[in-house]
Amino acid sequence: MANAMLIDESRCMACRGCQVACKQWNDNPAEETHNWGSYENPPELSAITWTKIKFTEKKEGDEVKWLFLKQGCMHCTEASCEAVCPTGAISHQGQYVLVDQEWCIGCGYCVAACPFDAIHSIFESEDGGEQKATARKCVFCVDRTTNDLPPACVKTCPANALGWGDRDAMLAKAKERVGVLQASGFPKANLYGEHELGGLHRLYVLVDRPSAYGLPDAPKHATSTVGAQWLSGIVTAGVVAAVPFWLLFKRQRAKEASEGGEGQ
Amino acid sequence: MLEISRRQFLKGSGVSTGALLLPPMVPGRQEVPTFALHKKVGEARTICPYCSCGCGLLIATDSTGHIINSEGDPDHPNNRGALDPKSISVRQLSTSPHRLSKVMRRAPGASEWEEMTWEEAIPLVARRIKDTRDDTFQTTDDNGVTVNRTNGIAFIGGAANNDEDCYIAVKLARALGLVYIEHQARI
Amino acid sequence: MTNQWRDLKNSDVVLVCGANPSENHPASMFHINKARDERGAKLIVVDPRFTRTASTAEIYAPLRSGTDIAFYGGLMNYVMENNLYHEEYVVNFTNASFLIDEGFQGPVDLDGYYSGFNAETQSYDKSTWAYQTNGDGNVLRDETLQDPSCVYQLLKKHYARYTIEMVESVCGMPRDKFLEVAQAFAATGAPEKTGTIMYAMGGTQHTVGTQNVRALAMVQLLLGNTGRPGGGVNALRGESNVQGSTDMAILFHIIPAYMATPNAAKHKDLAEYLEKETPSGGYWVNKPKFLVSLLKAWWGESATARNDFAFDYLPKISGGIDTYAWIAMFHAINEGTVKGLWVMGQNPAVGGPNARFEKKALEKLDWMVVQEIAPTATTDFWRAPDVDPASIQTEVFLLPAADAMEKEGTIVTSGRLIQYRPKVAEPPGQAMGDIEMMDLIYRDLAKLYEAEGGALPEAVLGLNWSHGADFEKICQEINGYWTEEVTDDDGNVVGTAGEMVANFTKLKDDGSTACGNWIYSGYWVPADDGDGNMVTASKRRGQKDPGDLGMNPYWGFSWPVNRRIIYNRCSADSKGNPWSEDKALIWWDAAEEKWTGYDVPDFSKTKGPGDAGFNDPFIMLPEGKGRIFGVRNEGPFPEHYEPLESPVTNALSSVQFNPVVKRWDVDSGQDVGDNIGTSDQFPIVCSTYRLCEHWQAGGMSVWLPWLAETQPETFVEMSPELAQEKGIANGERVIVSSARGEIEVVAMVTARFKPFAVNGKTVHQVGIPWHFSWQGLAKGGTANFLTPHVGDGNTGIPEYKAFLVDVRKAV
Amino acid sequence: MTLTWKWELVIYLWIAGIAGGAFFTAFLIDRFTGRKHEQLPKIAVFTSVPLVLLGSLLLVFDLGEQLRAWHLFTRFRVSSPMSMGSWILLLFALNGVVMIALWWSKSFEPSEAKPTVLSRVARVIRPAAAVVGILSWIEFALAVLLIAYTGVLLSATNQPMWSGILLLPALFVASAISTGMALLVLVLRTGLGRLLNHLFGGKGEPIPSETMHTMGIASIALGIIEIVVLVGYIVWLAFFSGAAGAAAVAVLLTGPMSLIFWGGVVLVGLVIPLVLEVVSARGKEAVVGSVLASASLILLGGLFLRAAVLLGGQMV
Repeated sequence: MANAMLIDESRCMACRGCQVACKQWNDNPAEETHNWGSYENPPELSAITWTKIKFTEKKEGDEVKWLFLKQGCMHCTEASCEAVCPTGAISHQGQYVLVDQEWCIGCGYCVAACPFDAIHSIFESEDGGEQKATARKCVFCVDRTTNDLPPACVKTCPANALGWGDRDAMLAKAKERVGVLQASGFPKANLYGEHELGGLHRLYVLVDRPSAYGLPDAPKHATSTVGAQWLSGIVTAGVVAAVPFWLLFKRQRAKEASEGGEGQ
Repeated sequence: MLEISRRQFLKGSGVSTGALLLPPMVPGRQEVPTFALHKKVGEARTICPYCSCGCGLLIATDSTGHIINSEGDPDHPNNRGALDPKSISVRQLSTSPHRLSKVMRRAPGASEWEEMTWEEAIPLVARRIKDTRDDTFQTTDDNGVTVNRTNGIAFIGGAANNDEDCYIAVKLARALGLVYIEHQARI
Repeated sequence: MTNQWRDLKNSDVVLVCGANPSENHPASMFHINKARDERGAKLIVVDPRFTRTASTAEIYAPLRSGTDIAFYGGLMNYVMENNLYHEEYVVNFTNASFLIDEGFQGPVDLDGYYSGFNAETQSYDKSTWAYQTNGDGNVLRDETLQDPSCVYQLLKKHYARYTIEMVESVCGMPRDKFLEVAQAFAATGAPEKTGTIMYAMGGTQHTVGTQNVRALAMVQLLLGNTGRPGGGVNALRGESNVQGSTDMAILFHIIPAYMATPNAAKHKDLAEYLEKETPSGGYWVNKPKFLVSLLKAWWGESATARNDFAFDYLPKISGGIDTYAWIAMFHAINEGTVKGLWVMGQNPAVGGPNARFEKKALEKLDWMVVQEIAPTATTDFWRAPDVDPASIQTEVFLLPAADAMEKEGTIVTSGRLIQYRPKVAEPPGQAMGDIEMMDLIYRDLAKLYEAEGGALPEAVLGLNWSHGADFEKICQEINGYWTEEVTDDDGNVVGTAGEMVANFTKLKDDGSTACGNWIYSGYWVPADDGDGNMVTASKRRGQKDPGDLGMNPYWGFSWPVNRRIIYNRCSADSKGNPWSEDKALIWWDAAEEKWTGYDVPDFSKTKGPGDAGFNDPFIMLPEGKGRIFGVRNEGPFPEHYEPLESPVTNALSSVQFNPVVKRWDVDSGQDVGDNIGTSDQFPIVCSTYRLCEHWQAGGMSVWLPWLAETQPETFVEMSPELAQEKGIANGERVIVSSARGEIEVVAMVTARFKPFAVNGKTVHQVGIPWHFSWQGLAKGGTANFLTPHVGDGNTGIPEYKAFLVDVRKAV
Repeated sequence: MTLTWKWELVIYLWIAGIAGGAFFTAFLIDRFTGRKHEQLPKIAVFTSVPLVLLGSLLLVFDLGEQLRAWHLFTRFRVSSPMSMGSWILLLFALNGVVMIALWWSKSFEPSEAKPTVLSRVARVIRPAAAVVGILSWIEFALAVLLIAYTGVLLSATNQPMWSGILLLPALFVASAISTGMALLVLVLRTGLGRLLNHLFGGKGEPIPSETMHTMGIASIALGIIEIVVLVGYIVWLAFFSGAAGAAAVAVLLTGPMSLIFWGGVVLVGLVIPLVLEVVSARGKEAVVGSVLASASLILLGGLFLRAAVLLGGQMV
């Protein structure tokens, strides 16, 4: 039985209790920020900000919509971070995708590979500089959730927009909610995460297209084309690059041979 | 002095940069191992000091009485464990290095505080109150009605204080004859 | 709040107007969402800006700041025009059927004024604003509501002018939006439906703040929503214990539990006070018991029948809000009348209106004592960035205080629920609880008066301070106790000296009881927690919820007498039966001949059908009826007036702004003074408000890194239209200026703000959160540097929510 | 935005490409000219192995936990280009070191009178020198993988500028070969090559000028190939990679990377060298200064390309 987090964005009111509850439980310090013309801060997830609300404003005719997205690690079934991790420090433990902090070397590859920008390895040091460390991200509060406590963010949600439990049960609940929303003026309501990347363990009820929230409509596994990429490199080396060499130096050789012949 | 450096900012977090460190794991496990809670959830129950919803809090402290965890009280009917960002932050409210922790006096014209003890400060405070009260006390008004008041001292109270704090403050202020008594409810 | 937070789940329609629960009372959304999930309830948000609450609402309708009365007036007009009011409720439970004095005239007749206006004193002679009575003093009524002099007909006539077109042109609320809101909310006039109105400072912080609240309370009476589950008039109180601090009367005009502060002009002695302050009917007839018990609590042995129970030790005021209330008090500080200021957890340099003025007034003080938990712009006002400490002669004492987790106490929710807080953490360094430090101060004062004498030393030395800093004893005093052994008529002992009274019904006016706050009486005595355990009432944690209405009667203690919904007699119809099964709260049990149900009846328990006053649910009022016609300083029905600073002229009458507000003009024309701006210089409407991530004047939030991270600094929200007009881009620094001063902040350009079309004119509105100052990790311009020194006509609450500014790009 | 990969990785990708490209070029020239340039692969190995080691150092330096770098060599993860790359890097360097050792042992002329430790070592390993031919084929294969890897590393991600774009490995390979050959040209033209040649018992004979001339032509061809691939890459990004791809193009062409892109990649790395080379190739004798300049600029251009793509890719 795999658990999943259900995030009903039609209920989220962006109070950001989840954002701070995550820091509180996981003892993550604050980031120094400035207002950049948005309620949203920190501007991005980071090694010390594992979940946050992304604010998106959208005008639909005369009406304005304010969309909130609770960002964080999706614990993908087909996890890009796990695939690209060179040391195997990132692994599935049941549905959890976890980084072994004792084994991770902090190369940052997972950071680039994540389709959701959910994992990071840069820390701000006390003097304001940056330092690289092991990769950190949402762990679904694994110490809580394996001890029958809900994740800190789920527990704290005053809007009741978050749920935690058996994935099938969460899926059923999400689908029911999507149905209710579609019938009550949100024709674009949809469920995100059921099939993406083999099934996410964060399931979203959205009232608009995923991309309207800043989610990839079709998230892609980082190494889905890696074979073709290797091939591309090798073919380029072999065909595109070697061919001119072959032509030029063959010609030189031939010329040398003929010149040599003439000279002798 | 008044600028907050990066160091102070992080220090104010009251936590180290060492986030939840997971122990070594065997990759690709189907069954999830049980991880030990990295800190106490807390048993002490109190009520949030921010808005008037009166949500229940669970608080855990370390051996010195400093808060190491704060989250919602799942048994509280008002919030059932839920909390907004402020309520969760009571941990930093209590443990902040920016909290006032010393009795201080600022002398007239001075540009800095001077630290003192309660034993030094309280007699000075009582003296100022008494002198001003005695100097400005009105026993009767122009019509000869007993008014027993002072216009020389004003009290402004907080709306985040406990009932009993407020009660004692009002009792004391009225007994001293204060009529300028106001607080957040007015503004 | 008349109701409880948890009761929101019983609501069919939740109208939020002048509040922002998602941001400022997030836990309420838990219960609102429950109502939406379980009952299909609708959430309606009426607000000048599209807030985080609006983002999840079923209906959002914009409204220009300061036009609530026009909106509610339009709503009442819609309800009456379409006969959607709750007739049985209105006829039986309100004063709609009461006939009003023939001489009464209103704005319809007098171009914006009510009868009795005195232009010189800027006040009303209210003698015509009265009920018609017959020879016996009984009020004349017309239960058919047809008499042109009856309240209902006067109301109808008054609000007939508040047409949909008028609402649209005054409020800038599109017609279809208004209709959507009106239809949805008026549907709660059906007997089985209830709707709640949630308001907060968006409603009250106006020169017509009291009348804004009156207007929405009238809506609730017309629709039969008050006193019922899922209904009510729900003020979302701004702070964790502003309810309690108000109950305890940290206000000039009251002493604990809502009794008037003695006034030299009216109350020369105890007898005169009791005579004038005790009404002829309603529960307040018991006021003498409450007052004498309070005096006994305060002056103990020194309070005897012979000395009027030390009534004279209570200082008397000589004036009202224009003399003593916040703004007036800061004028008294400014002019040097007040020489010493004692501050307990307050921050006027950030939170006060025209804060530059109030901050400057502090410089005139001889001394200031501050009990505080963190540095604020007030504690360190003498070294603010714009002042020279050497020029300020104020002596300041800073007493470090324990915060809420670090001391014992009780606090009261917006729903009057008293809850106990144990000490759960250690205070830092020398910090201690406010009670402890005030105890130290009192003991030193007593020593000084003992040794030196002085002004009226009896009041100080005679003060009953036997509790010292003992928390338990203080609670017992607030709860009330017998001062001596008392026996009933049959000679049974009902109380022994020092024993706590069970509740305020036991209080006496002969000095045999002492009680620090009668409405809290019962909060500290053991009570059933629902599982048979006797636990101090405010400490109870019983989970049982009979009726499943969210009353949770075994959790904590809700004043008065653990009543969860006040005026709950209204939850049953004129026969005493529930209006509907799912909202049955209390009802008349004919077999048992008493009121019963899931809440403590706010009514005489045995008063049955046929008894006089069976349909008088509002027991604190002499007439027992909800006041649709209710006297306030500006008139008995709310009338729309523009804010003192407004970009438009009043479309409803030639009276531009509330005629009874006091206009201050100290140092006007100077850089720091009581300046009022005009729309030619300052064409933009501005509101201040709070953010979910910060708290009030910042002392409890701006130093917290997690909160500073989420909202690091002051900003001003404005529409893209205004930004374009002013050449401002999102995220740029801008200067917002008013007649009082200017601040530099970050511009947040957002479609959530939209210009209003008011009477054919485009009115821009901007908004600024007011938490910030130069102190803190999160900081920035102080919004209250811009707000005006003008207050509501009844309460003096400053007009923070509607004033004029201009915006320009910072260079 | 926070950049996870900064200048360390930029330089690493750049020099890894140069190293692989240098051997690739040298090996092919030697083979295509009928083993007439045996010294070229030797020079290439001798320059690329230190480069690869330097790159590895940078890579380790960039790690959050540098002391755990050895963890990389406890797993062989085909799905992770970085794991593959680490192994390739390691094998390329090791193989290169072995090749150097064998070449050295072949050319080592021990003093008969006084056998030293070195001479004993040389004598012991000399028999293995027979496999150096096979090893250079292996080194060639590793070089191809190495230069491909620098591109694959980036494209097996989810950054819009890199992810899944087949022309990115192609671009990096083209640039690697181009810069690798530029390095060779520099080494050969500055006499460093002759010095290296001596080390292996060569006589320091110069590379025939015809070869140098052909290399100049090859460089022009590579430059053109690179331009074509670069244009293809940009077009692919701009028109076939959705809004994020377009945003990535904006970062390169008009955004924070525009100066590096237009000035560094296009002008310095491609246009100027091409012009110089074309001018140079028309003359019978190459103008040494011009050749050196264009080779240097090509090398710089490679650096700018890595910088633009690596840093810019993290800004989308």
